[in-house]
Amino acid sequence: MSAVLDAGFFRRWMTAAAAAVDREADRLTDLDSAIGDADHGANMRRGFAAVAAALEAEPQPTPGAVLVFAGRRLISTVGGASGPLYGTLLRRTGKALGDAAEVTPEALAEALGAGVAAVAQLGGATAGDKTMLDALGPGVDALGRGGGFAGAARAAAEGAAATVPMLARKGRASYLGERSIGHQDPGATSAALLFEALVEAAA
Amino acid sequence: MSAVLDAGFFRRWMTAAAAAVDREADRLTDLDSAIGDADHGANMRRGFAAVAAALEAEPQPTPGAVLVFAGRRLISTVGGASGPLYGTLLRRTGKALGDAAEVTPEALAEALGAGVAAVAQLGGATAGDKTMLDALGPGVDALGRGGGFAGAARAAAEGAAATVPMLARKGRASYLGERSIGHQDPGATSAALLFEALVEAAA
Amino acid sequence: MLINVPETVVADALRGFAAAHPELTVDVENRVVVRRDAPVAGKVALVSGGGSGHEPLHAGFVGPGMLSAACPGEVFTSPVPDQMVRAAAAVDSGAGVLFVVKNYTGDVLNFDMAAELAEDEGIQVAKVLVDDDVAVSDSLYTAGRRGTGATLFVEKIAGAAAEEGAPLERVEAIARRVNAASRSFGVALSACSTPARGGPTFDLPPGELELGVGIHGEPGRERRPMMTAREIADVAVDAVLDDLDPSGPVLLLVNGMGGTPLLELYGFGAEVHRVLGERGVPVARTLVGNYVTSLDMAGASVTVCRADEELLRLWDAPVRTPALRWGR
Amino acid sequence: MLINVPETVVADALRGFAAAHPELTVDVENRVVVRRDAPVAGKVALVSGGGSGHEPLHAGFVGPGMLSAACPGEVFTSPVPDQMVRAAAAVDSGAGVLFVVKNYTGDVLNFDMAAELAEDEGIQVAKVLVDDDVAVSDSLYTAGRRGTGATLFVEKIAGAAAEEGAPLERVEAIARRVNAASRSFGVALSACSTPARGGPTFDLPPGELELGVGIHGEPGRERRPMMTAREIADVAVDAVLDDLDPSGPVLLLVNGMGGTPLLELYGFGAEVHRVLGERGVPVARTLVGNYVTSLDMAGASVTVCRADEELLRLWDAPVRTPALRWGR
Ligand SMILES: Nc1ncnc2c1ncn2[C@@H]1O[C@H](COP(=O)(O)OP(=O)(O)O)[C@@H](O)[C@H]1O
Ligand SMILES: Nc1ncnc2c1ncn2[C@@H]1O[C@H](COP(=O)(O)OP(=O)(O)O)[C@@H](O)[C@H]1O
Ligand SMILES: [Mg+2]
Ligand SMILES: [Mg+2]
Ligand SMILES: [Mg+2]
Ligand SMILES: [Mg+2]
Repeated sequence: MSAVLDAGFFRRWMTAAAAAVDREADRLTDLDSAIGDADHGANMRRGFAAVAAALEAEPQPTPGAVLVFAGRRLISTVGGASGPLYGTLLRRTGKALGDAAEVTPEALAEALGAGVAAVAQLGGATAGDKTMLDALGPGVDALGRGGGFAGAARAAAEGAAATVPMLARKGRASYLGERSIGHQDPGATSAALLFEALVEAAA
Repeated sequence: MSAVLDAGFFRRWMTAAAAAVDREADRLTDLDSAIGDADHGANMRRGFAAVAAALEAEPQPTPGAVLVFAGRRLISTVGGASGPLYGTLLRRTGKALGDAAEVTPEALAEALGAGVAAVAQLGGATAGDKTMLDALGPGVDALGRGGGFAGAARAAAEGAAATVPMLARKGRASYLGERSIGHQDPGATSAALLFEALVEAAA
Repeated sequence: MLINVPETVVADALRGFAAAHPELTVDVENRVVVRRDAPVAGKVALVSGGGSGHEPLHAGFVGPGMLSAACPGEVFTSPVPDQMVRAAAAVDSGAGVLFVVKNYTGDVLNFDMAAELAEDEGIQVAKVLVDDDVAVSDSLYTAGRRGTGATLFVEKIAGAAAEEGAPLERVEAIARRVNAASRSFGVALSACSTPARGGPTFDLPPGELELGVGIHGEPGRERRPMMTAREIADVAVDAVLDDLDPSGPVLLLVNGMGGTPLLELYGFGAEVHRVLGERGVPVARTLVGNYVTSLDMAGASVTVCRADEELLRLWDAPVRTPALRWGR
Repeated sequence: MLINVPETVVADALRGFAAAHPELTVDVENRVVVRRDAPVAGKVALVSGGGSGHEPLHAGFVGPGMLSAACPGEVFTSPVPDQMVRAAAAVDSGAGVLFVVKNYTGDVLNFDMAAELAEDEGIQVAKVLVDDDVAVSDSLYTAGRRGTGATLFVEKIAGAAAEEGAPLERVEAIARRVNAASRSFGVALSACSTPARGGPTFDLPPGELELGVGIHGEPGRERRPMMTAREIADVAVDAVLDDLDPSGPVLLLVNGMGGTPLLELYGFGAEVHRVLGERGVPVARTLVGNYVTSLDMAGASVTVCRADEELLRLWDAPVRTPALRWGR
């Protein structure tokens, strides 16, 4: 984790994310059918496939550029709640990275913090509302505390699992009231996959 | 079977028929759902219930009048193929009985023969087409041969059972072609119930 | 099922229909739906009817430019002659009445009886039998082809002719011409559930479909493993064209059986257009929707009508009914 | 399902929609459906959109007197901002554009982004959020009430105001007024099946129903043993009236979720009329049909809108769209 991260790393991250959400699409959709509208897997698959294809066609020069570009593609291809939210996460993280050719993991952690804050602001959710934030937050925090990508992935996965007993207060799951309890949030689950993809990209 | 049959007997016949088709309505509908449109039980129940109620309100004076009246009620309340066909069966049988106050079983057999012929003419079906005629025909024949009501009921039931291997050539079941084979015809099944009701009316 | 009890389904629906359509006269008790301005002086009247469960057919097609009256029977059961006679009496202006009858034994027998009775009352009656379903071979070994989607074409086009003031023989001739120029083929992806039965009318596992179904929840001619919309369109259109062989432009109805989402139906419509294009058949007009249904059955049917200029003009003529409405 | 592959369902449907509706401009590639005569000089434009699977909403409501353009997203997934910006640019005459947005997180976020982008391009944009579903409490603990059946009322009535030449602020104000005056409640008798999932979105055994469902195949607030149409109408109407308390006449939408036969829907409509009558609420206009659907879900929703004379006049104004058409 001492290595600096270049644009190639960030492209690998996005490719690994595309592979992960493709692999797990059915599980994400199953989770979304329990407390949502059964499209989260298809949404993530469509969005990250578009990101991976676009980056293949137009490889971006810097880490920041890769994420800003990826974020824009998500916004343009996903729709739903997750499109603008994940799109904003990547765009704002990318913007925070500036135009450096290489960034440190610490800089990424900080930039991701800005990205997550932007997601919270856009969606109006806070920790404990049973959303993607409940995996994004712990993941980024672990990274910021020097836990490395593996530690961040672990924390994000635990965060996702911790959404099971929560009562949803944002997104579609909130319509269910008490009936949202007992199910893991699909967006938190896909967020944890993004951290897993970071580990893969670094491997 | 030496006793003559009066209007009371014919009213009892219709009431027994109403009870029989009510009891067997689900079976008739099941048979009709295999090779038809799943309404024969409801049709027969609705029609004979109306007949029984109408005869209660306006008891007809003669055997012929009871059947003509019942046939008209069937035509006015059943619809579908079975309404005009059963309605015609009873009307023509009743007309053939004339305005006698009492009729013999032999006269009934002959009148029923005229009724069945009218059904065959109206529907254009013949024996072996997998229709109600395949129970009506054998039933009336048995009655005409002096088999009594019980013998007629037996012959009609056997006739209904014999429709199972037949290929339907009339009514909805004909749409199924070869797939109509292996199912008992609902109309033949209800026709057999009418002969059973004769036995009950005589008991 | 969203019902009270099976016995009152048709009466309940008529009450709801009456409340939703104050522009029509609905006799709930006697089960007759009539154009409010009937009888229209000098105009030939069109009366149709059939079992319920095919909505919006027929009551949804009552109004200026289409039917004068409709007689709904019990679910999947032809109405009784009394209804048809009452309807004919209510709409006849003296110019005569055309009965539009789908070719099912029950409908044919009941309308025949009604025609006799109406003629006894001095009403001039003509009849047209609709029998467009190519899945049934029209032979001595069947009750003849079923009447399905073409009913809409016949009622719309003959209705327009009547509205224009055509006399009875001419309205009847046009109705026959439309029927003769129309063919349909239907598929089911699920059975339907009738209120009386309370469950599916036959057992069709997911992953299989029935080819050549009618509109009464009966099984079709053949069961097959699930096919794509593209494959189904190929089969349906080819079955129709085999029997029709149109040279010029056609009217096209891509009809939902009730339970297939409009989203899927439009996608199926795209495939139907593709095949017709590949077969060199120009489509002059297209109607996509749930018009001749089979309760909640999933599936669709394709109806094609060879159209000449007169039929197209009558098709485009104004119509003002609950389910079909354009022009004016 | 009557589809090719789940991935192309929306594009296939748009191809079919384009073939069936030559009177509209359909950009299949970019997923925008536009009134053919847009931009109409001096007229405020209405743009709506949302996930697919609710047909005829929204594309079926494009045309004179209603929407200027619609943007269909993937099934149950809000469209993306690019579509809305493109639609706005296609229909803006300079008089501005009203975005009609159903209150779902995804729709709100995507339309918000689109509004910003469109304003960057010099288009004046106003937005109205539709949130009529009383099954969701509008509290800090939810994403707010869902937008369901009232969308039709808002699009029809605001569309009529725009057609009359009302300026943007006024069209927006009327849209808000209609939304504020509308409440809905829905029930599901079955789940729906999305193409991506290939099967029901949740498990609802026959003999049970879900009260308080939305239009995205999500479970409702409460599961109950099956109820009669009469009982369901009592619950739905009372839930709506509890929150609305209309004094005068109302517009009524008895909306099918897609899989409920029209026969049953009309019967349910009769019961809804009965309850409203019992509660002393006069019904000025009734619409019964599958308008705001949830694929093949069996079930229905009731939407009531308090109507004054202006709203009634705008409701009655001519409309010419694939799914809603009257007047002129
Ligand atoms: N307001 C919000 N803030 C943060 N995340 C949210 C919010 N609303 C929804 N989400 C996330 O989005 C996920 C659903 O995404 P998706 O199914 O793709 O979109 P949709 O809900 O529009 O169908 C939820 O599981 C949740 O994690
Ligand atoms: N042409 C015919 N001649 C004699 N009987 C017929 C004919 N067509 C149908 N049937 C009888 O009618 C029965 C079906 O009656 P029913 O289900 O009540 O009417 P429908 O077929 O109109 O739904 C068949 O089982 C058959 O016995
Ligand atoms: Mg979702
Ligand atoms: Mg039958
Ligand atoms: Mg029948
Ligand atoms: Mg969604």
